Amino acid sequence: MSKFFTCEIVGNSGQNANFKLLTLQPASQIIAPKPGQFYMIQTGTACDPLLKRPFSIYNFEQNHLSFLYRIRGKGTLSLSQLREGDVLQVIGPLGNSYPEPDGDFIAVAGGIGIASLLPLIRKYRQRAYLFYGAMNTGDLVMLEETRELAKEIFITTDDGSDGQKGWITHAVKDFLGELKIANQPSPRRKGALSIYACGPVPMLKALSEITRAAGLPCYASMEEHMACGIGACLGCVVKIADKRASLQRGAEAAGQFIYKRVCKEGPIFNIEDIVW
Amino acid sequence: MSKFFTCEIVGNSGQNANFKLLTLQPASQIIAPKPGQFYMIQTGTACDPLLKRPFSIYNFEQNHLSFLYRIRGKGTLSLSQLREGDVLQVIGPLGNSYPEPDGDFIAVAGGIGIASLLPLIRKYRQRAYLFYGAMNTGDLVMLEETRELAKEIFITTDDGSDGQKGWITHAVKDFLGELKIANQPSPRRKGALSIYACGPVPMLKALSEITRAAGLPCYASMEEHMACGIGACLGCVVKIADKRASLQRGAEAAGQFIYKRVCKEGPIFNIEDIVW
Amino acid sequence: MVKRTGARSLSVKIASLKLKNPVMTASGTFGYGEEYAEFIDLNRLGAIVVKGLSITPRLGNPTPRVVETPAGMLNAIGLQNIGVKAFVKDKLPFLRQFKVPVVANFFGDTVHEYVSAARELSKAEGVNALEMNISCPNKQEGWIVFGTDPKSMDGVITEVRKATDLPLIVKLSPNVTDIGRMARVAENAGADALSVMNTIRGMVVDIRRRKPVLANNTGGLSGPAIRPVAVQMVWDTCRAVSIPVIGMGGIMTAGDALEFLIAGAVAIAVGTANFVNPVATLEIIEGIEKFLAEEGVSDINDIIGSLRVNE
Amino acid sequence: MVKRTGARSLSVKIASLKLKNPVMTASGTFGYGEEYAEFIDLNRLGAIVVKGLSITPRLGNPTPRVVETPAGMLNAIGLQNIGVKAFVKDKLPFLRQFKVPVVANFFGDTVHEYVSAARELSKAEGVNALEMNISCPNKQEGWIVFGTDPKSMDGVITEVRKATDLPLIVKLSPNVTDIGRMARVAENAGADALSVMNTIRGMVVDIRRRKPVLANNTGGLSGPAIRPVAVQMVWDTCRAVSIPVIGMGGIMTAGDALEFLIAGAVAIAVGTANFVNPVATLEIIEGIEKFLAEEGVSDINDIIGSLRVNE
Ligand SMILES: Cc1cc2nc3c(=O)[nH]c(=O)nc-3n(C[C@H](O)[C@H](O)[C@H](O)COP(=O)(O)OP(=O)(O)OC[C@H]3O[C@@H](n4cnc5c(N)ncnc54)[C@H](O)[C@@H]3O)c2cc1C
Ligand SMILES: Cc1cc2nc3c(=O)[nH]c(=O)nc-3n(C[C@H](O)[C@H](O)[C@H](O)COP(=O)(O)OP(=O)(O)OC[C@H]3O[C@@H](n4cnc5c(N)ncnc54)[C@H](O)[C@@H]3O)c2cc1C
Ligand SMILES: Cc1cc2nc3c(=O)[nH]c(=O)nc-3n(C[C@H](O)[C@H](O)[C@H](O)COP(=O)(O)O)c2cc1C
Ligand SMILES: Cc1cc2nc3c(=O)[nH]c(=O)nc-3n(C[C@H](O)[C@H](O)[C@H](O)COP(=O)(O)O)c2cc1C
Ligand code: FES
Ligand code: FES
Repeated sequence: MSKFFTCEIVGNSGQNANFKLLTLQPASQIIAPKPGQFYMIQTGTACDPLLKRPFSIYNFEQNHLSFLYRIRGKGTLSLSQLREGDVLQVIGPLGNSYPEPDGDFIAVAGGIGIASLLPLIRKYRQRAYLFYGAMNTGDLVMLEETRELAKEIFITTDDGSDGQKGWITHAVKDFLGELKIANQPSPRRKGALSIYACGPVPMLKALSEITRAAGLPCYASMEEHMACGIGACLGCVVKIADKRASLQRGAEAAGQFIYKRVCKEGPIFNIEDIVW
Repeated sequence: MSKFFTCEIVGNSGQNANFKLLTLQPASQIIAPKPGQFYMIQTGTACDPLLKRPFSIYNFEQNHLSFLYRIRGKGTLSLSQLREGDVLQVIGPLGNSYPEPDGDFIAVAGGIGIASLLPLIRKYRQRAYLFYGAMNTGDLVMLEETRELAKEIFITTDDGSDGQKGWITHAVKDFLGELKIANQPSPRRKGALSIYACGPVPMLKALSEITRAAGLPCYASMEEHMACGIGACLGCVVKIADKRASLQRGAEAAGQFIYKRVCKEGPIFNIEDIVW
Repeated sequence: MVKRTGARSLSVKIASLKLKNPVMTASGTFGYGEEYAEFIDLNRLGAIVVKGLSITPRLGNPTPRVVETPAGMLNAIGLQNIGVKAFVKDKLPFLRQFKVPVVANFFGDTVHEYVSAARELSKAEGVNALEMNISCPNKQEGWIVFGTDPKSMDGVITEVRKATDLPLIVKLSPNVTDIGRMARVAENAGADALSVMNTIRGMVVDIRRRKPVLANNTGGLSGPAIRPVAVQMVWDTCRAVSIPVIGMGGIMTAGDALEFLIAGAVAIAVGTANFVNPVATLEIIEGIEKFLAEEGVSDINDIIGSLRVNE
Repeated sequence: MVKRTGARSLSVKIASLKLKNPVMTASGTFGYGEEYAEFIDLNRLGAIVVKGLSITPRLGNPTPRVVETPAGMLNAIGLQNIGVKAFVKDKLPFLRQFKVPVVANFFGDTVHEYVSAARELSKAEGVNALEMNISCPNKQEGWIVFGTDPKSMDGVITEVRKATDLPLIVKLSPNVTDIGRMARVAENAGADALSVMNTIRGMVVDIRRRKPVLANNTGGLSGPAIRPVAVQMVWDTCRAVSIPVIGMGGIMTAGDALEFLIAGAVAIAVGTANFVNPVATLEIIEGIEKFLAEEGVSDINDIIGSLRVNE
């Protein structure tokens, strides 16, 4: 089973004004993806758009792959114009996946980040507290499906058009605070409540402070411009704290970093290790 | 009514393995084309393919434009992958048109050249002797429609898989020869039997010798690589005998030429004037 | 950035030439304006730059003269043109009908031809500026391209400068190691402004026939494919000289045009895009206006050169 | 052309290096081979050229490091690499498993760094040739790019030549006025072969933020957009020198590869195409074989340099 294959488009329809769901039927048997993995998908038919674009697996059922995407620029626009019956090249599944939760867990989605988290929420049904933040109500998708899958859903929008007005990280912080007061959770219970996040960098950065303060493990799916998606171009790196350097060379080496590839060592990193 | 407009594709289906018929519904009222004119048609959705491609008008009915095209390279391949509902930019009608025939006429089509001649044959129903040459039977299209429209049809294929084996220009030559013997046409009758041709350069060149020998007027539709189609780039020129130079400067200036633009002064030229 | 409302000014200046907006046409892609008059109101353009003119008419190259490449095209028209005299007599009267500055692009095979063309064009009524195409081989110096050799370039610009009082725009070739250096040569030799850039040399091979597709073998690459190179060259040039720079190369949309303006170009020219979309120039003007409105900027000059580099 | 049947030979020679076919990988687009091993049988390649190596490891640039452009991409990876030592220790053993020549691409900031890297790599078991990337700025001479200045170029190649007995391939920069001249400098300084070409300098501007998209501001343009320029440069280079030339720049398909071979390249390298299609190299090898069969040519060497120019 090769990670490079062709697919026929069997669905490419709008979920609302901003999002589309792409469903692909691979021409051959393929490797099953794990939650958090992604695929590089062809978006045009000639040399412009040239590069494939990365999309998180949204669902895999009956050998069909589906992806939830947002039209942002040239590649996603081009993809949105393709139709059922068109054939695309796809590479995947790529990258690592969310580590298995140990009990209930918190999922923090910013905007289209929901696409990456849904397979996790779907796999561990009724175990996720989903925190879902968006610009406005039009940026929230897949809510019906999600309501069934998640244990509880907290929504915030920047403009207050749905859920609470404000940032999703505030909602997470409040929730963790209440939890502490209510349960006085032991470090072990706390450890069980791991956090998974996918969204824009400012959200992740704010979250990293909250989870550090709360002493909870947090895994974040990172985004970077990608050319290859398979580890060859070194285009997609993120700064990761160089623990070896800090250990070996002491304090003055703290803050030193190495680059890791989002497409290969990621997209999911322990949020503690990320140098913002 | 602008010559630059958008159209929705309402049909883009194969006539046989090699040819497709593209039918476009303009978004606005457009100028009616004349036989022999052409349009520049967008073939892709981003910057590759970049330039529009020239196609002769094949039919114009109920404000719908249709084009018969052959898949040759990148642009026509890309066009062939577009579907009903896709929207394209189009420029046209462009170029000059076939001069009106004065009575019956001969139409000589080489391969896809049929596309350019059909509007003429359709307009002057039952007045055309159509000579239609192709590589093989698979390269012949639209024969049913044509049989009704033309007075008589002569077919040749390079491999003899349909009609007579050989070159269409031989068939024209034979026909003109027989005509001469049968009718002893007066110069006037001859003049009435004008010839219209569209096809590859070797065919047109051979034809130019035949029509010169026969003393019959012949109008050929020429092809050249085009960038703009509207006369601006000077990419599409053909060599036209410079009569002024020959007249002014006598014999030594004979053979001199000027460049004329296929897209503007053409695509149809008096075959006598073309410098091969 | 302070958000401002009210009227937006798009007008810019290239030396003494005032343009109502920064959108010009690129030489050789707009004929002498006539062909586009049925698609757009020429009066709306910032300036019209006409097809390159030589003192005597040129036949140009045999065909194929153009071939498409990925996101671009090669051309080897061979500078076909009707000559300065016929231009002045037959084409200028048409252009004089419009209230748009006319920039006459010109070239020669020798310094003398350049000077003659510049002199004749400067006498003509309705030519508002000259654009000197120096990407031509110098017949008298072993066909070295004027624009790739600092000495030849200095020589020809110096002579042309003496022959005209019109604003003199020198159009640089990208086929050089250091465009900043060439820009300074042009500035010192008397150029009032620079156009950056001309086409990049390229070739396409017909693999079946084992021949270059273009009859001329080589051609000049234009279109979106070259845009990142052109933006870079404009930026390099703007940092090297203090005369205004006109940016061009692959501009298809207002967004593309703004890349050049932000990188420092005072105006831009639209070339290959005219072939793809005959109303491209107007869409670009409208798009720039819209951008200014969205960004709350009232004067295009506040955008020009606003690039902040990453440290 | 005489039509021949029977076995077709794809093997070519670059100096003393024998390749089973002319299809190599372009440095920086194929990692150290590992990533592609799950997509293709590396044994089928003509040669593997690894990511550029320096004597000491490099972190590379901040992100964004890549951005797409029309039919191309800009990259400013900043030559991130694990350094020669780690390459020899951790990566070469993997590559030695395959029966494919390994070409080590390397670079430096100073002549000394170039020489050290070349010397270390020449000692390593399993490195079959060196490819010297001279598109790097010279720290000791005001950051002038080695490959755009004939004197620096001559100097660094001459020194590296003394430090290695391996076939030495010099990779030329396209950002020069006259690539033929640079090619002759490299040939005279001791290069056994030339790679043509590296990326073209380019920039993309984020118009909302008024900043270059790449953290490094500028990057190198690669991909199909630059192919016509690369074919031209290969043709120019082949006419200037008598050492073999490896062609690259925008090769996506066998047809593209054949353009370079016909123009005179003895071998070709596939770069950006690997990102778009991880099996591109194999498709190209198969496509070249098919072309030879269709054309009735039994030896690829009969195709190489077969370009007939239009008069
Ligand atoms: C591992 C991973 C998983 C992703 N999963 C999803 C998903 O499930 N659904 C979804 O809608 N989007 C997802 N994205 C983001 C998606 O890849 C980008 O939106 C898309 O590549 C933008 O392409 P474009 O041509 O439309 O936009 P462009 O015109 O290229 O750019 C538009 C914007 O997208 C950013 N961008 C461009 N290219 C990339 C890239 N390769 N990676 C990241 N950002 C980029 C640019 O900085 C710019 O802000 C994912 C990204 C990564 C790295
Ligand atoms: C006035 C005119 C009317 C035409 N009418 C028709 C028609 O009705 N139906 C039809 O199928 N074809 C017609 N053609 C030809 C058609 O334009 C070309 O087949 C098409 O442009 C090829 O594009 P491509 O990208 O598929 O091929 P390319 O990959 O670009 O090239 C394939 C072949 O087409 C030739 N070619 C490329 N571009 C052009 C061009 N712009 N003009 C002419 N030849 C070119 C090339 O030399 C090559 O041999 C017409 C051409 C002209 C000039
Ligand atoms: C068909 C064609 C003809 C051209 N003729 C000229 C010319 O006569 N003089 C000149 O200075 N530049 C000429 N150019 C170059 C353009 O003016 C412009 O510099 C170049 O095409 C880059 O811009 P673009 O990518 O927007 O086309 C020509 C370009 C094309 C495509
Ligand atoms: C992401 C990336 C990294 C590259 N790194 C190197 C490098 O380390 N050394 C080098 O000599 N060339 C490097 N190159 C240049 C390529 O080897 C090649 O010369 C260029 O990309 C043109 O070929 P292409 O258009 O097929 O990609 C790199 C190119 C890309 C796209
Ligand atoms: S995208 Fe190429 S290394 Fe990650
Ligand atoms: S195609 Fe441009 S002048 Fe005819």
